[in-house]
Amino acid sequence: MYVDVDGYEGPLDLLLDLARRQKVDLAAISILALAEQYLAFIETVREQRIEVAADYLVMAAWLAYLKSRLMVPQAPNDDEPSGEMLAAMLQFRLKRLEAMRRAASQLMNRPRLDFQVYARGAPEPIEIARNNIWEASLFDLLKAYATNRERGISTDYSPLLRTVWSLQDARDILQRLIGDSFDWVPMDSYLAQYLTTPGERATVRASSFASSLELVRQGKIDLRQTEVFGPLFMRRSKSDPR
Amino acid sequence: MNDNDAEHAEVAERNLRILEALLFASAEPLAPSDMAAYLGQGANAEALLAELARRYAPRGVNLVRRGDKWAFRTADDLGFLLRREQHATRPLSRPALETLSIIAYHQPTTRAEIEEVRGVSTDRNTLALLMEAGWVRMRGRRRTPGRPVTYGTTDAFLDHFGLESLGDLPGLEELKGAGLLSGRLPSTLQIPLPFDGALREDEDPLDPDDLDGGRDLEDDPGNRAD
Amino acid sequence: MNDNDAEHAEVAERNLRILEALLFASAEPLAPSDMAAYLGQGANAEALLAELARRYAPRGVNLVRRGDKWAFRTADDLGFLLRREQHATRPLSRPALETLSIIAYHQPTTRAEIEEVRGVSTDRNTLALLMEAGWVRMRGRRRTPGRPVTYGTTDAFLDHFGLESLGDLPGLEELKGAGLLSGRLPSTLQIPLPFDGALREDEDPLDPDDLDGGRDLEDDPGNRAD
Repeated sequence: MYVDVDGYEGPLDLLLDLARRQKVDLAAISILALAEQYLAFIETVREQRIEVAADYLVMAAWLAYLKSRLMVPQAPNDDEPSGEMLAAMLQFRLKRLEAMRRAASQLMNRPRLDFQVYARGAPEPIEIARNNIWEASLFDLLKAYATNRERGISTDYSPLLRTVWSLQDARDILQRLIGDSFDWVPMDSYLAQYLTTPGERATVRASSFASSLELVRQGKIDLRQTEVFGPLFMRRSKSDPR
Repeated sequence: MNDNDAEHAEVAERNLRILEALLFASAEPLAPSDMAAYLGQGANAEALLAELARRYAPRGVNLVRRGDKWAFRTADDLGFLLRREQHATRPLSRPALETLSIIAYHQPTTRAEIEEVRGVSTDRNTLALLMEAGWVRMRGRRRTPGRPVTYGTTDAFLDHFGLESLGDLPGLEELKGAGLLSGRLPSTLQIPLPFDGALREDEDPLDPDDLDGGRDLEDDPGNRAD
Repeated sequence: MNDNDAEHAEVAERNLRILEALLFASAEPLAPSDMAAYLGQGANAEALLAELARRYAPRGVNLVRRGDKWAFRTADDLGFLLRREQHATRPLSRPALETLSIIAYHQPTTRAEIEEVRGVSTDRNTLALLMEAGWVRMRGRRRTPGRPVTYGTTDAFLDHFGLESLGDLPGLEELKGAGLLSGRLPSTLQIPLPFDGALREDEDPLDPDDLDGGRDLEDDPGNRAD
């Protein structure tokens, strides 16, 4: 699923654009300000649109976390990465993406074959002693195989129509299910009736999870996970004024 | 006067370079009038071409006049380098590519299995061609009724396609990731892991007379007197 | 002695003419090994090619090295004269261009690494398109759990972008120096390392040798059995 947010190619691209608007070198950028700008931007977009791609929401949740790590001093026995470390990592990724973009444009500005540089226009056939009379590349070979295997199945196969849970749907359903419950309940219990079809499990879980992060951010629900890969508990937030 | 000469020579050199590039890059012989527009003001295209032809005369490539047009051509005495048509390298045909790729992934595999995957019968020349190219070999015989010949790929195959081992052939997920397989595939579709060893447990070695002549390519396994 | 020198020069001249003819005749770059068979006994193809490149350097057509191969190409500075009006090739999309440069600078690199740098998943057609253009190829597999396919650029990529070797990639040394070609945070950022697995983004360095017996393999012994 890929939803275009104002022509950006993913959250990192959006962050890089926001960073450039700070009009300072990436090395001197304020990651905190950047995180705030990103969260504000996503909020504006969400007000205008129904749905934002999950990539952007995951980044928003991560930046909200980063923000909290940056603002709260690190406890001595806290073995989570420090806010500064997370910020440096983000800065590194932005610099790297920008460097790759610059490299791409430098490459395209080189004297390219058939644009500024030309090969012999009328090559003369010469006999070069090669080991092979036949020419074929690995790509040709793999393409032939893939095409062939796909052709084989097309006759007795009708494409599987996959149900995709939109984030909006997931959010509505979650809010309805959680209702006024202040008890911790595993997410999967709430979703039990939707998880019966194996094909839908992934989308139901993914969309519900992304939506729950958004609900947490808005202070509507609380989320708790006591162990890695353990069940995800959720409840209505006590601070939710609703 | 001396300065003037030097400048003159420099302009002429520049024009000669332009003619060289134009003639080299052109697919067709060019007339002086075709090239005049690219030269500096007042340049004498004919004279420049004559000078260029003089310089290239002793080289391996000559500038030759064809009617009123000019082109670079291999020097006559090096004509032996020119290829005779039957030696041209040709792209492998589609059926051959398909057959080769099926052998690569499904090896050890038999002719009947290749046909099953491809959904069409295999031209007997296709296998012969792949063996002649040195990419496919007979590995052994399957221990099933009819004892069909099993095929596999050769080291020359790995070498040509830049693979270190058969395990480097991308699997299902990677073919999808590279955009070669569409995402909408039934879960039953599987891509085999090619067998890389000498003989699999269901394979016998080839019979002593298997390797002379293409008899094994015959359709009818009943022909084999076991 | 003098006679010997003269004979020597004559042999060299003849070999140079042969190389000229072969390289002029071919539109594709040729490897010294492709041409060696046509040269006299004991000829040093590399030295002859270097001499030929030297002679053609000031001309309108230059002999250039592309990876391990050589080709005649029109001189860079004359491009403006030769610019052809219509190009059959469509311009690359921005994602494709970005993917290409990430592969060029980070090779050998995996699909997951490309996505990590771009921060977005790769459209499944992008890699197929770059491979079809002949600029990107599958190189092999990374020696890490899952053994993902690694991608790299081809000789045709060097030829298209006018690079003698990957070392000529614009800004390569600078990027390396800044640590921007590594998957890890460069130490110049003065951040207390390491942050073990806290961030999934932190991937293995590109040199496969670094990974032999590396921490990543030990972290999860279950993955070792493949």
